[in-house]
Amino acid sequence: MQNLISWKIGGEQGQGIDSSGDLFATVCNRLGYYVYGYKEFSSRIKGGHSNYKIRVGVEPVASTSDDLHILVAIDQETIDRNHHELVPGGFVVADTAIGAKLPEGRGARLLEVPMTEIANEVGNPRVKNVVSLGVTAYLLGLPVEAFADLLSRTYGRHGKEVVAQNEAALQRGYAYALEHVLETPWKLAPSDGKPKLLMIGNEAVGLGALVAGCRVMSAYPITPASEIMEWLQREFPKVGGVVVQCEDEIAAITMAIGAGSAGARAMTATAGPGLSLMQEAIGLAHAAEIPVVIVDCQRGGPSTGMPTKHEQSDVLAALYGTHGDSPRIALAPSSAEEAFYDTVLAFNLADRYQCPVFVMMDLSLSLNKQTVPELDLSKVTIDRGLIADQEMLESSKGEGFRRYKVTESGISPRSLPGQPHGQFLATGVEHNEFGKVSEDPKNRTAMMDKRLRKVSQLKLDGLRYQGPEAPEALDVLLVGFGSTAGPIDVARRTLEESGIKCGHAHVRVLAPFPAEELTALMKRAKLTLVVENNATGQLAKLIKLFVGDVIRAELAAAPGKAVSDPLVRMESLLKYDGRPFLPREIVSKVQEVISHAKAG
Amino acid sequence: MQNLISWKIGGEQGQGIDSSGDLFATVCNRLGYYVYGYKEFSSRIKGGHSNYKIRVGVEPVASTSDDLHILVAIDQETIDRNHHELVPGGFVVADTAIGAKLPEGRGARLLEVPMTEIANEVGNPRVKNVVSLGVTAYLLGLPVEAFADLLSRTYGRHGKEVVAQNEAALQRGYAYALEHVLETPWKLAPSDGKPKLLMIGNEAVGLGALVAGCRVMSAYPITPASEIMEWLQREFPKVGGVVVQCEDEIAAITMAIGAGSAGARAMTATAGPGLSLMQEAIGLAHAAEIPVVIVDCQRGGPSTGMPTKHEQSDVLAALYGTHGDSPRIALAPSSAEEAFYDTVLAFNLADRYQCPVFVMMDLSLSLNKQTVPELDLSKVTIDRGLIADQEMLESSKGEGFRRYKVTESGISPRSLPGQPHGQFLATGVEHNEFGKVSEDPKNRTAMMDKRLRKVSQLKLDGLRYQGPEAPEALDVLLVGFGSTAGPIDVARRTLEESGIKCGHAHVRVLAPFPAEELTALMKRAKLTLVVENNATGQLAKLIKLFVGDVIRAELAAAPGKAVSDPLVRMESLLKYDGRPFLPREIVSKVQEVISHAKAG
Amino acid sequence: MLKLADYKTDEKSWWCPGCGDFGVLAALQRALFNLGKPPHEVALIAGIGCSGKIGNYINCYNMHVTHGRALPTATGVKLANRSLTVIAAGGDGDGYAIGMGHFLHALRRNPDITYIVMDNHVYGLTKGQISPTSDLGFSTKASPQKNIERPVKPLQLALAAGATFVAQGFSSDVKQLTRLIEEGIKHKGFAFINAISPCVTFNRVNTYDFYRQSLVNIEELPGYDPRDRSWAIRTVIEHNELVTGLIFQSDEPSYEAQIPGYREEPITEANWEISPEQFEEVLAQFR
Amino acid sequence: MLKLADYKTDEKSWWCPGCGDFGVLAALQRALFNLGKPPHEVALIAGIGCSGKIGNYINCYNMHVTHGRALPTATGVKLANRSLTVIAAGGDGDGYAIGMGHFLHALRRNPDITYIVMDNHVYGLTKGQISPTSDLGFSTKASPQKNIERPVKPLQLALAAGATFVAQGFSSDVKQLTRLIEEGIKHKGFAFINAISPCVTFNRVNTYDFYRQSLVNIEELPGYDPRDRSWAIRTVIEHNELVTGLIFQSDEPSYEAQIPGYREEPITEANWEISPEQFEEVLAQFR
Ligand SMILES: Cc1ncc(C[n+]2csc(CCOP(=O)(O)OP(=O)(O)O)c2C)c(N)n1
Ligand SMILES: Cc1ncc(C[n+]2csc(CCOP(=O)(O)OP(=O)(O)O)c2C)c(N)n1
Ligand code: SF4
Ligand code: SF4
Ligand SMILES: [Mg+2]
Ligand SMILES: [Mg+2]
Repeated sequence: MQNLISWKIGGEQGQGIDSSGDLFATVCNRLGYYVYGYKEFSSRIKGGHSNYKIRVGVEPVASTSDDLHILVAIDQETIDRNHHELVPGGFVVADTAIGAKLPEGRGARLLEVPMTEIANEVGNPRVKNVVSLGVTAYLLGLPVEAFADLLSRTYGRHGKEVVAQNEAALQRGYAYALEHVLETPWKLAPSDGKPKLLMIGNEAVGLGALVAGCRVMSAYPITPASEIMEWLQREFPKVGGVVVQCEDEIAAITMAIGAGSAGARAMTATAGPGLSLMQEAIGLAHAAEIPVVIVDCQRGGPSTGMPTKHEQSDVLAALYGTHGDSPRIALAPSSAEEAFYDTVLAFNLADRYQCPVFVMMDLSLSLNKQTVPELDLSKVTIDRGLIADQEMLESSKGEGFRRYKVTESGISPRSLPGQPHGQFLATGVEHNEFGKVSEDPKNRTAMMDKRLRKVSQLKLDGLRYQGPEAPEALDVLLVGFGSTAGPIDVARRTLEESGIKCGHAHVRVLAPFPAEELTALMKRAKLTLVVENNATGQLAKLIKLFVGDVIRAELAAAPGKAVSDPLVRMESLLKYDGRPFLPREIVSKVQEVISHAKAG
Repeated sequence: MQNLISWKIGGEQGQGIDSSGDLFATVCNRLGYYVYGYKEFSSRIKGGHSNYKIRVGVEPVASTSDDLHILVAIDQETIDRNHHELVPGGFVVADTAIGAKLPEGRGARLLEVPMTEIANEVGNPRVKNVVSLGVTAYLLGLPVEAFADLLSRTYGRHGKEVVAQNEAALQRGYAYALEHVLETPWKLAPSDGKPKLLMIGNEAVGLGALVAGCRVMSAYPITPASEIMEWLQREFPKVGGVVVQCEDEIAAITMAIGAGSAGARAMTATAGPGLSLMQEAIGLAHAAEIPVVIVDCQRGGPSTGMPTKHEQSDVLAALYGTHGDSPRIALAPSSAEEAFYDTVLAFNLADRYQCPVFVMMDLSLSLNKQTVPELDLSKVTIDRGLIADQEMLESSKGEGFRRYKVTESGISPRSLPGQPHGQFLATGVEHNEFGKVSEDPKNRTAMMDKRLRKVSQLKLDGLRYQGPEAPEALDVLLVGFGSTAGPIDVARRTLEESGIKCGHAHVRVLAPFPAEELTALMKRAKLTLVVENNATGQLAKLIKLFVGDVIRAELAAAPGKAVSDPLVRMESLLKYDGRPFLPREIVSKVQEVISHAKAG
Repeated sequence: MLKLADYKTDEKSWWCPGCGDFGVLAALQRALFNLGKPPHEVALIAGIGCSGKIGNYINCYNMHVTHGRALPTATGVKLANRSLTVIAAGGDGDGYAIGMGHFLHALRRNPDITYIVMDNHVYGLTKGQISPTSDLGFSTKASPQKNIERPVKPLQLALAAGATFVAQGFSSDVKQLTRLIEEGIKHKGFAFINAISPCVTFNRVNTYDFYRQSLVNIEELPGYDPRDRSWAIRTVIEHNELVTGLIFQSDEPSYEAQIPGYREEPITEANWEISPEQFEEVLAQFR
Repeated sequence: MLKLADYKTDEKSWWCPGCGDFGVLAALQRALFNLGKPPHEVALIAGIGCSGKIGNYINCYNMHVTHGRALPTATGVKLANRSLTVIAAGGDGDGYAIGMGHFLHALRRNPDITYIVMDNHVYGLTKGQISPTSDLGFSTKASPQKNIERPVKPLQLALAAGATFVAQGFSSDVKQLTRLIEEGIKHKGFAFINAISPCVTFNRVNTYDFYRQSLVNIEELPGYDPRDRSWAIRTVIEHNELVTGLIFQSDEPSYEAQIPGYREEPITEANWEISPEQFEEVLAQFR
């Protein structure tokens, strides 16, 4: 019995790879397993190899895996491209019709199933893939009824006949496997049976926005962000919200800013190219102190880059991309679950700090289906921050309302259109406390300081650590953000099993950066390895800056003392070929740097 | 006799402040003096206090000054706002008609001149300011004929009568001063008499573009960049070039990219808001390897900010603002002279490295009139970089032209539309050597590395140092970029006079950053002070990153040795109120940090 | 009791004496007053330009956004709080150069917003470059080359883009302009008003005098029917856009009237909390 | 000798079988061949979308730019080297949503470029969202809410914006489309061709069949005169844009023809060096 298996289906785009994978993932999730899906697809609509790998386990999994136990191959290309992942004893389930050839030497087994034939026999050539699900059910020891159930739910609206055809294909596949496979080593151990949710990160963001009270969403379609708009288009009519598909990203962000300034909770979602186009308006939201939530689903850059490929390379653009001095708040969830709560948090921060707040997603996180434990609505609160009450506004009657009052926290109560006596000018031009344009040097400095102060005082729980507890020394500290959490986590466990003391610090807030927390961990480590999906080490740059500041402050405070600088013992593992990390890539890099450090 | 004096004229916008200042500056420049002008104006067309300060010296000056010798006041507001700058013995030249009052205690002298009366008498109320120029000529001991000459050249096209009125006003002013001022302490020492040019930085950029062979300029008006477009509109018709005033900045940059890809030398010029809008297209030029020069004239940000005020806060946006990994080349001239040569260099770098190249200006540099020594056309060469010749293209006939060939330098010869057999696809999507879209992971990594390699191998003379030569230790090293060169230079001399060993490292290339050179200088210094006009220390951040990298590499290479980190002894002097630095502000900050360091 | 003075601010004007924008400001203030819209229920979203400074001089909820983006921002304001009277304003550069895309999309989207373009055929704030409505051959100190781009025709474009309300006023006829703005605000949908507003500093061609001599009041054309789109198109072309008055109006549903599930109660006033039951219903799709 | 095959590449197509874009590609290749334009003298600048991939399949100098920016880029190419045949291409989203501003400004600027929009009333590449030309009420999986924004009318807009060449073709009538593209390339100025190009994957409404039944060949309308702008406007409105053929053409000077000092010789071929004498002449203004 296995605690963890990997299953993959591959074929041409448009051959039902997605829907078959989704079906399998949903069944496993409903059976109480933890599921993590990973699609490989290209920027085209039909044709081209595409595959969908699903990891299923009895414990949480948040990474695609190095290996593969069952490969469902709709065509020979799928075998050629993917067989190297197969473990010894793994199965290739292939349609007899394709005359599959399995390269030697993997120790995997080719199971030819007359999928086309069966599909034709049950009277619907489109149910070919369903036959493979029946086979899968047998191979993993999963109840075939669970699949049947879901099929009837999914295809119910297509009529009884279609449902019956699907069910027949499923059962025939199961029967075929039962007959031709004597024993299967890949039976899954029982799950914890707890109810679970299965969703992609983008749906989690949508869900978070919904419960956070967001009711205006303006966006422009772009991979891999479009699902957020799509999902909200389905849900908002029920709660009176509005989704506007705008003419471009500049309209999208400014519309959200307009809605935010009028007092709604508003958001936009985009990917790199859209982020670049939004830069000017982001500065406006900062300068005029208008709450807005911006979700950036990172993909392969720069420029149009690799639209359907994973990357984490928009960090610096999000933090420093608009002209002028304009510090950011940017959250970086690492799972769909966190994406849900972080989206809620983003709206609260935007209202409390009256500024744009980023939720930095990445393609793997945005699009990979994953199991989410039950979400706790009671943890969701809506905090609107400082809004002026009528009394405050009445009292400002003579001189006008000081919307941009210089306060100690930098935050000033805001009035909302419709509130009597709250009128003011919200502007991206430098302004005085009333919002009126001012070029006075003293006022300018005060206003800049006010805006900088807001963010510099913000303290968030910006780091999640797993590994040996202090004061134990670490052989290596792995640092990452976003969806690398899964592969880093798997790698850390593997390393620990091999006797290496390994910690994992996952940066949950990119700005303001959790420098003190990270410095403390880095000091405990002989080596720090920053693991990220980009080519120039953008997270590493932030660490150099902000951990550097902490270290330098310590050095300055204790000039005599020898403070050793953990940044000197920091290395980067960068991957920017469009694929997420495999755990073993991290493991071998760690082994390499450790042995190198020992040798050196 | 004085080597250096400061003169200022002030009044309401629209009252001829600009033209009077320009006249005065031009006369001094033609007389062989070094001139530096500084205008204070606001983002409105008429009305509002504006003033124009001009520093005149027998040696180069590139800074506005702390003090003031002669103040020409068109209204009382000018006196109220500016009298505190006056040195003892300075003059306030005011129109008798305004009944000027001079606050006590400055030791300055009020010289009332019947400017309006004289102007009316000579028959043209508009020549009022010219009277003050006559007074000025006397006070500074300048030949009044030089003024008369220029006036007749300037107003020649308005007819003889206007010229005569101007001349009369000038002479009457001179005569009045001669009669009422017995002696003036502010007579200027003789100049070196060498011919000089007087221009604003934006004109120098235009001039550089012209001689560099730029023939396509597309832009959208914005302060303080518009003069570049305006100037080229005047000059390009003579050389067959074209200036397009586009519908927006996105059109401007993409049009320049189109022209660049077709083989012309093309540029755009903008300020912060335009830069933010161009971010997406900048990534395109990088990814598709298309030469284009982008001039960014920095002004007060973020958002619309302070459009007519000086700032240096677009550095991070220029370097990191587009999504994805896209390293930059960015030059930072610090004078009009350098702006000329750097613009030429920018075009050569853009062609050699086939990428966007920034010329980072700032408002003071863009708009302040300054003396430029004779420019040397023989230093200007046009280097087109690698362009495929017909032989190379013919030989690629069968398989197609490998426009993006992976080479050691990262640079690949390019073909230009019109060249037979050179056809390829230029795209911002990740592509293979032929430019065809490719999602192959190996190709992706190779292409990213190729693009990164181009810039990382580039070595430019990125730093200019002035001060005590090595191995002498420095009490303080001042570091800046852009137009702070002037005030820092003045401050450095002042400090040296007071016995402080002071060096000045001016960063001339922001990317790739001259880290080694700066590290070496910082190591010699007890303290480094980074002087910049922004609120978050953008140059300091670059220093922390890149000098940090150098130091860490040294530490890693010599683990035992105690390498002391000069970054720990680095402080920042930030000014972001819209005004450029005054030398004395730098001097007192240095005195403060030095005494603090001694005490601490 | 509302007074006209309630719409004024004590901010000193940054406009040049004689600027056409004064007339537009006066007309807008008067229209709001005539309609009895209290200042706190009015949101004015202005672009960047001399024109964009209008928000400095009118007492209401003001936004002064990035150049060219008044319309999407105003749409966002309206969607968030549909009970507000939402006005967007800006210059010809703001609206027809950098903002052109948003202009045409707002027209077809038809949100209940009134959009006033203060059209002076020049870029005022940046000191006198040509603008998209500048005449052929127009040049200035800042744009020394004669304009070779044929001017944008805002009225024809609006009509072609599906406008439901098109009017043109002249800043020195404050009375007519006031009425047009009032009509525009009352119109349930996107009301587009091109307000000819001479720049006395940088435009020596399209002056008050020029307009006084060339503008024709469309409402005085015999039998003119602003409900007839093709008549409107014809007339505007015939007069080379030099008409004033209400040019076209039609009754198509506004954007807000068609959003699925959108409510009468403004979003800003709704209860945003999701009940556990609602939440469970939504979660069902993920099970 | 030029062959039609010279315009082809061996790149495997990324388009869905049956996609309308195949017809547009074929027409473009054929038009270039018919006009005898050698591949190296042709520059094709395409936007982002399924349509934008056209540059993968045609042998010439290709650019594939950012979404919506084909036109300003193409203008830059033309200005740099006016001897090139410059074609811009893209989708309805690319051209009429994000690229709308550039479209209208290119029309009034009138550079000698041929612009082909592959109009499928949907966003193909991003998997089927509504586009600016989508019908009212149109919805898809990716855009589950019915479209409430009235569709952009490209032909009417172009006519209102001062177009000098407006045509519409249908990708399954390759013969007519080829001729229109040829005419467009020959036109000395901006030639706009809306090419109806059905998306067989995401648009189940605007199908080949729908167009076969509803398109009218404007050239077959009795006496139709494409030189008569108001006739063109009237006809296009009357047929709700469902016409094919050459709709309008006029002889106004191209942008390049009017640029002061611009030369016959392409910029890319000129000598860029400034002589010491020229330099001294320029410097005089600074003395
Ligand atoms: C993105 C951006 N580009 C350019 C500018 C500079 N700018 C300010 S106002 C303006 C145009 C003004 O013209 P118009 O819209 O006609 O307004 P007017 O001043 O004539 O009322 C420009 C180009 C800017 N603020 N932002
Ligand atoms: C700035 C930017 N925003 C969004 C996208 C995503 N995107 C790619 S193609 C496209 C629209 C495609 O529609 P259309 O232009 O009609 O082309 P089609 O695929 O239908 O041919 C979008 C929104 C992008 N690439 N860049
Ligand atoms: S410059 Fe022109 S538009 Fe601007 S305020 Fe003056 S007159 Fe008005
Ligand atoms: S999705 Fe539509 S537009 Fe795109 S290639 Fe397929 S059929 Fe053509
Ligand atoms: Mg204007
Ligand atoms: Mg389309």
